[in-house]
Amino acid sequence: MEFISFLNLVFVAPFVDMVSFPIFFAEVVIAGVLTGIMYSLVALGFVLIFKASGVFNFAQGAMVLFAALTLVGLMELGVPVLAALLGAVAVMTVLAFAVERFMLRHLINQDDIILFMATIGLTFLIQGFGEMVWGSNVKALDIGIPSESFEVGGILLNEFDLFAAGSGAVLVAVLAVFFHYTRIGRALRAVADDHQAAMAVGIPLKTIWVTVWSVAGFVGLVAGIMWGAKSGVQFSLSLIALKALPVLILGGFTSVPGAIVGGLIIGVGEKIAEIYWGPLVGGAIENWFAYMLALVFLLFRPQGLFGERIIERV
Amino acid sequence: MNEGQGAGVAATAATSAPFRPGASVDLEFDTFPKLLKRNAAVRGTRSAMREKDYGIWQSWTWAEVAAEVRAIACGLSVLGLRRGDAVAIIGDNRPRLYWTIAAVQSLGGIPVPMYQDAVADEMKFVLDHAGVRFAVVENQEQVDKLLQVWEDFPQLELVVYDQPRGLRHYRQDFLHDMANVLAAGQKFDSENPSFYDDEVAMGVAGDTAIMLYTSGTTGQPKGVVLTHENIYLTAINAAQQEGLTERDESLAYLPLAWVGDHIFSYAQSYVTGFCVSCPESSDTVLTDLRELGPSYFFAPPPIFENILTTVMIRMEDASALKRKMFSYFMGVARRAGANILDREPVGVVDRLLYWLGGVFVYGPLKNTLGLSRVRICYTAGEAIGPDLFVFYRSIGINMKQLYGSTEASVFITIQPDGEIKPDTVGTPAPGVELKVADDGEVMFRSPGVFKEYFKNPEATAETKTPDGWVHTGDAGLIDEDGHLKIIDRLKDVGRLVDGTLFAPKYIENKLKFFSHIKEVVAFGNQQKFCTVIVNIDLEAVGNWAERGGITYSSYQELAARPQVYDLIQEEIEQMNSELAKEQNLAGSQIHRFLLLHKELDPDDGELTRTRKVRRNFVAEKYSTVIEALYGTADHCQITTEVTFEDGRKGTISADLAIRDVRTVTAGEQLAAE
Amino acid sequence: MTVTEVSAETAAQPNAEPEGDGAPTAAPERVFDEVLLEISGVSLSFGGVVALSDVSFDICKGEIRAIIGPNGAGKSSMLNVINGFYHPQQGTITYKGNVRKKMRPHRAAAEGIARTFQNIALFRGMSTLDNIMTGRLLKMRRGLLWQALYWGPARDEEIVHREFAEHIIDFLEIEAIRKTVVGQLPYGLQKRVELGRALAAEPELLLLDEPMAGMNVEEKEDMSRFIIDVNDEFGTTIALIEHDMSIVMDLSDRVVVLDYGRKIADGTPDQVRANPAVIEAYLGVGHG
Amino acid sequence: MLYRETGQFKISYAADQSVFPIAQDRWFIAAALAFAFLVVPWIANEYMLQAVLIPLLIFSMAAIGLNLLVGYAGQLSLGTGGFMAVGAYMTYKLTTAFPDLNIIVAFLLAGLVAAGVGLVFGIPSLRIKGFYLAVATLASQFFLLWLFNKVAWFYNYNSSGTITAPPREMFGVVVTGPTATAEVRYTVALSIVVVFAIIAKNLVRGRIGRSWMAVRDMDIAAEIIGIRPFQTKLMAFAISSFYCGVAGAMLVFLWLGSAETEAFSINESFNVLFMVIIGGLGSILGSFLGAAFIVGLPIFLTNAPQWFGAAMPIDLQKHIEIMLFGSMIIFFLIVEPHGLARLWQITKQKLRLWPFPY
Repeated sequence: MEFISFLNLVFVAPFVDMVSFPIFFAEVVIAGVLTGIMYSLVALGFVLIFKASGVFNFAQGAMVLFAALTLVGLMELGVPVLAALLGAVAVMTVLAFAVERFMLRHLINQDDIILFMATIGLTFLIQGFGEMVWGSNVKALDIGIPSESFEVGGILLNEFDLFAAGSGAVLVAVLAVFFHYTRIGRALRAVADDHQAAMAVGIPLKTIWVTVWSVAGFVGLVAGIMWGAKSGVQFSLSLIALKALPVLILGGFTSVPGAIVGGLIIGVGEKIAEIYWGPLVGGAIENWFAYMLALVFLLFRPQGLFGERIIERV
Repeated sequence: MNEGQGAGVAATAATSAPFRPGASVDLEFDTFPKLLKRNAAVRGTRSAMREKDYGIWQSWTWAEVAAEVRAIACGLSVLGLRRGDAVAIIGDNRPRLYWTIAAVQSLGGIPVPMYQDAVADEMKFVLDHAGVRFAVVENQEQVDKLLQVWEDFPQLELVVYDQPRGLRHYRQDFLHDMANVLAAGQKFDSENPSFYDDEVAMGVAGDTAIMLYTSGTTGQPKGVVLTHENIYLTAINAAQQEGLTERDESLAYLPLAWVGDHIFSYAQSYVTGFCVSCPESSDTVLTDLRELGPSYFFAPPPIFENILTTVMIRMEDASALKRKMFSYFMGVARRAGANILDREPVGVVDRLLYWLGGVFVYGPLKNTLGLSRVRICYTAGEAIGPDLFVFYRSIGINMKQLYGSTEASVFITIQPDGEIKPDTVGTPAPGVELKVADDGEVMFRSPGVFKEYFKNPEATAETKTPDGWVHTGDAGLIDEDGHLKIIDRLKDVGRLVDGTLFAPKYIENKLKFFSHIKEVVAFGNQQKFCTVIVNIDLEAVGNWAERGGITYSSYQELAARPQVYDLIQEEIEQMNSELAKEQNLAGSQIHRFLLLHKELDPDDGELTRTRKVRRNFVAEKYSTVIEALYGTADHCQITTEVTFEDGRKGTISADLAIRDVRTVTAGEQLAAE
Repeated sequence: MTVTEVSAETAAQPNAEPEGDGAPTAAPERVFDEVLLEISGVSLSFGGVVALSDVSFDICKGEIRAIIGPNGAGKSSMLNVINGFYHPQQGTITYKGNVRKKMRPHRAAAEGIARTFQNIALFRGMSTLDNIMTGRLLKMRRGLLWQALYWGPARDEEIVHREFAEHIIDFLEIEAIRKTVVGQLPYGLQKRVELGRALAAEPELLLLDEPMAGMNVEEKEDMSRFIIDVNDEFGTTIALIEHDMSIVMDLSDRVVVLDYGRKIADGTPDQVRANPAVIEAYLGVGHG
Repeated sequence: MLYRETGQFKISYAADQSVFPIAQDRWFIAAALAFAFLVVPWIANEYMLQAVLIPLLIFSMAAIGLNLLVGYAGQLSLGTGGFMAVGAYMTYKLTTAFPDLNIIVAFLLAGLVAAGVGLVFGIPSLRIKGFYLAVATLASQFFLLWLFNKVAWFYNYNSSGTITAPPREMFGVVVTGPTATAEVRYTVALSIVVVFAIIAKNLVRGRIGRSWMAVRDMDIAAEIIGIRPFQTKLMAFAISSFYCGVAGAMLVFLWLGSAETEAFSINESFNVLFMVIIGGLGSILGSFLGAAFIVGLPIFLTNAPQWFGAAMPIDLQKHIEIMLFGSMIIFFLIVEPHGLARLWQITKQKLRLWPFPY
């Protein structure tokens, strides 16, 4: 008897709920989509760097935090929003130069795992530095994004979320243009395929790295603004990186569309799971659900959503 | 140095050295098979032999060795070996070949070890002369060589090989796998348990123990017949003088056919019971040496020289600090090392510094070379450079020169502990009587004196006097302390046309002590002045050239470089000035030289297998060069035949530069001083 | 250059050919009648790319069988099919009388098929000895607990296999590099170690994918000698891919020729050499 | 220089394959062990034991476990904290349910449970490799911590949600709980670590270790010589998790005394991974060196300013410490990416060849 009711709770009731309250369900889905876009933004930074240099940049989360901290810090000093934005972009570019000069350059030809470890070290370094300069207390970020709620067809929407979704879309579009229509963008794509080929194009690896880290820093800044405006700029921002990881395995480490679609799937999936199944097990399953989802997915499609099928050769 | 040569003016009462009586034969164990049985009985569980094989040092105790030898002997007798039969033994240093020697001796046969690197044609003479019936060889390589000349030797009946690799499809019925021989021997032994013991008991001290062919710098090799008594007494006399015990360790890596190896790696082991180890392969001798760490070690001077050269080259690449430290402590060693080794008084500060040097340099150095446990280290075969000799002694290796010959079962003189002089070869070994004849020739009489040259009574009579004295053919003299000093081969000592003494070997050795010079042949007999043909040392000069930015792609190219000529000329001039100080030899300074375009090579017959120069052969082969040396031209054209490593023959020709060298006259010398 | 100098001459001696110089060795007639492996009608394609189409041939016990063909002829794919790395869409493989369907490579290894690779596939972080020992892994049985203690049976087992590995090291004359990490070895030696690893498994069928690629003449001669010796001493059946025709013709008992994934000839070296289709494939318009 | 190997020749394979074939190494290890067991407990003070040595040992244990997986079998894992938590919570459950159970036995049983959990989370390694697998292992980290947080059964429904080490005795001596002295806990930890380090060494030099390394170096070739990659990887996950589980149990029971899931957070996973990489992948010795480095560095950074008499605000000091930690790791990876063990190997090789450079 208990078993039947358990089956009911797990396999029937949640779906009944979904159908019974479609508007609520729609709100959940939309909330998921919006979170998903945020995830995508962070994941995008990972993908850019991984694609161009094969480095699994664990410090992307820290870069998000650092960018947001810089922006808030500059604004707190009385710098106007636009100037502060430019300042933050400049700081992220300087960071990219420093990373290339002091870290990547010395680690050429090392194993992937060594580079990966170095970016974890970088995470500590950036975090420590950011908090030393800007302090470690929670800061509110207000760059004037409206956050009024309104209703469409009975569904409650928030301007802020729409704005976030919009900027995410714009960012992706800009990146697409950048990759397809600029020389350096094309070189970056070439690098992803073959380092030698990229050299042949005539763009030094150094330039490519600095560029891609700068762009990743910029993407991090956008993500930082979104997350920061929503929940304040604080240490926990850097943990968002951890949420972006399942997005990556789902979407593939090298695929920009993968990062976006993966982000949406994870965002929506985790919201639905949390709302409809979470209470069954005491809640707070958001922390791991994304991973489990990605894992189960991987078992059936190891190359990820957009990866190519790997033919093993000997 | 010159009295010996002084046309017999010195004394008819030829200078004779102190005589110390040696041991006598233990009648119960007067042959090596009997000694083996004794060892199996008294130290049966001690290691007798080791071989690095399959990655570890496979070991055999004396009891196991005795059993193996017994089985091989029985197996050979099953195959038809009878008393007095000659058995050729060909191969690298492998335990089974050493055991075969003992097995053949057990049956009263005559083991004839042969150089494993000789080509088939070179083997012919010995196989024929010794009347070899059986051959026990290491592997396919040796089998193939024998098969090449098989048809020429009807008396050669069968071949036993140790390693069957590659021989599976050889169908000849006279080829036998050692494993089968052993099995047959064990079977025979179990059926005739007293056979082996009876055979061994039949042996007596006067029986021929072994026959060793001397390579000989001229003419055909001669088969030196040595009895059990010869070898036994010589081995035990030297062992007693040096205090060898069963706890010593030695590495057998020199050719089996060489008398030294037979004494050091076989006879002395059987006499004292120490363990002999064989290296894994010729490529790994240095590694194996380092692992094993022998306490009793022998090597001819070229090997020590190569080791030192490697040491110096490796040190060149060390950091500046290490180089400084190395040269500082080597200085300390030169100052104090030899004295400490000789137990002479040394100041406290030097003693302390030497101890420090031991921690930082000498100890690790000896360790990396594999010489840190060496208690007795012999060198012989030719003169060793004083620098070289002093180097090893100063870092605490008890290196000693000895003088010996196949005809003496090795030992004639040994440098006694505490009385080491770099330019002498020591005092007579126990049981050896020594004298210098009127014409300056060194002669000796000892229990080790060979029985005869096999099937060559004339040569025997020429070499051995009826009362047992043996002509060494070396010119030498005995100094006031009773130490023997060797100058040259007697027959090579000549005169310039003006009558000046010319000792080519002496000059050659002096030049060879320069690390850049590998081989020298000096000419001057019945000429107006002396000249030399020089082989540079490819490794040392090559290194020097690399540091100086001189490029080259081959030996020939390097040897033709003017800078290299300059280098060698400088060294020859340095020797000239040293020579000028020696009254009788000042006249034999070098006037002209050239660097040969190829390395002298045993495969081309220019060197013996023990790497001694065949003077007459070289003189004949390079007669055009020699003519040019005594002409006036500053270069000469030459074409020579060479044998490549793969056995093919070819010719190379070259245009060789000839240089004049500055000589020092007595007057200049005085002015200089 | 030091002590070895004295004995270097040993190594320098010309290694006379066993059959050479009128030595009265009669080369035994090589007859093979027991089929070890039979490939029949095998086709393999990746997506639209056809690698093998309807290939049939057999390998007899004890022979040296060469698979030759121009680049891209499907030779490596053939080896991959034999040792279970690729699964053909059509056709059957009969090994030791058992018709095989799908089989994972480790099963093939357990059945006695070992191989080497065109691009050396050694375990670069391990020593020569350890690499060869991995070839013995299949024969090792002791469980986790014994392994953890490294005592008693586990140690005995380890020693037994070490001894075997040492025999292979001796056989291939690689004593001096026993404990060298293979990543640091020159190419020719790596090839030799890889052969050693395959031999360690005591295979019945040994697949060699271009064992002499990239070697100099001397190394090729050495490798040929090892291949002959392996066949001779252990009676191992060998299937090899090789480009150097003179070596293939010398070594092998029978040759199968592939071109564009199809078999175009099969027979003794002499027959193959005379086959017009083969001449066409090699001399005709090259494809890569 | 200190090595004098001449004459240390091996006449059996057993001797040739011993862990320390060089006599000097054997003497050194014997001396070090004697010192650690007999001298340290007498001379080390409470701070030294509690703040330095005990965590060093515990993290060495975890690092050995992770090194087996990452360094030997080549499977990158970020879930160490989760497996350590399994060990800690299982020990807690076992020892509270069966108070008479020997605490060491409880550790081992908990380790076995951790091994089982590791086995399950190793299943993705069938299909995925490298970073994909690393990210997948994060699932275990988050899921397990969530589980121990949410399911009150694991902490016996107590209100605080923490697990606390109860006093347990061995041979009449209290080894866990508030009354256990640091000396006793140190000795117990040392014994466990020594035994398991030896076991790890035995595993990696035998059949299992060679299978792992084969899969690590080239999994396709490994499969073709007859290794079953999946079983091999799963075994690595299980054994690695066992070590981590025991380390987690030791962490709570021999060091902290009580803990929440926070003690096993993702940061701990990274810390252990740092230890493995800085110590040296594929080296048991490296695991110890790495643990010493990572445990010692913060202590050094905290104390160093005081030695120079420099005082600074606590939070600034904390930030500088984090920065330095990050920079040192980057610096170290640049200088010696193969870790302290390689550095030691190079030094040792130099000492063996002394005075020659090669």
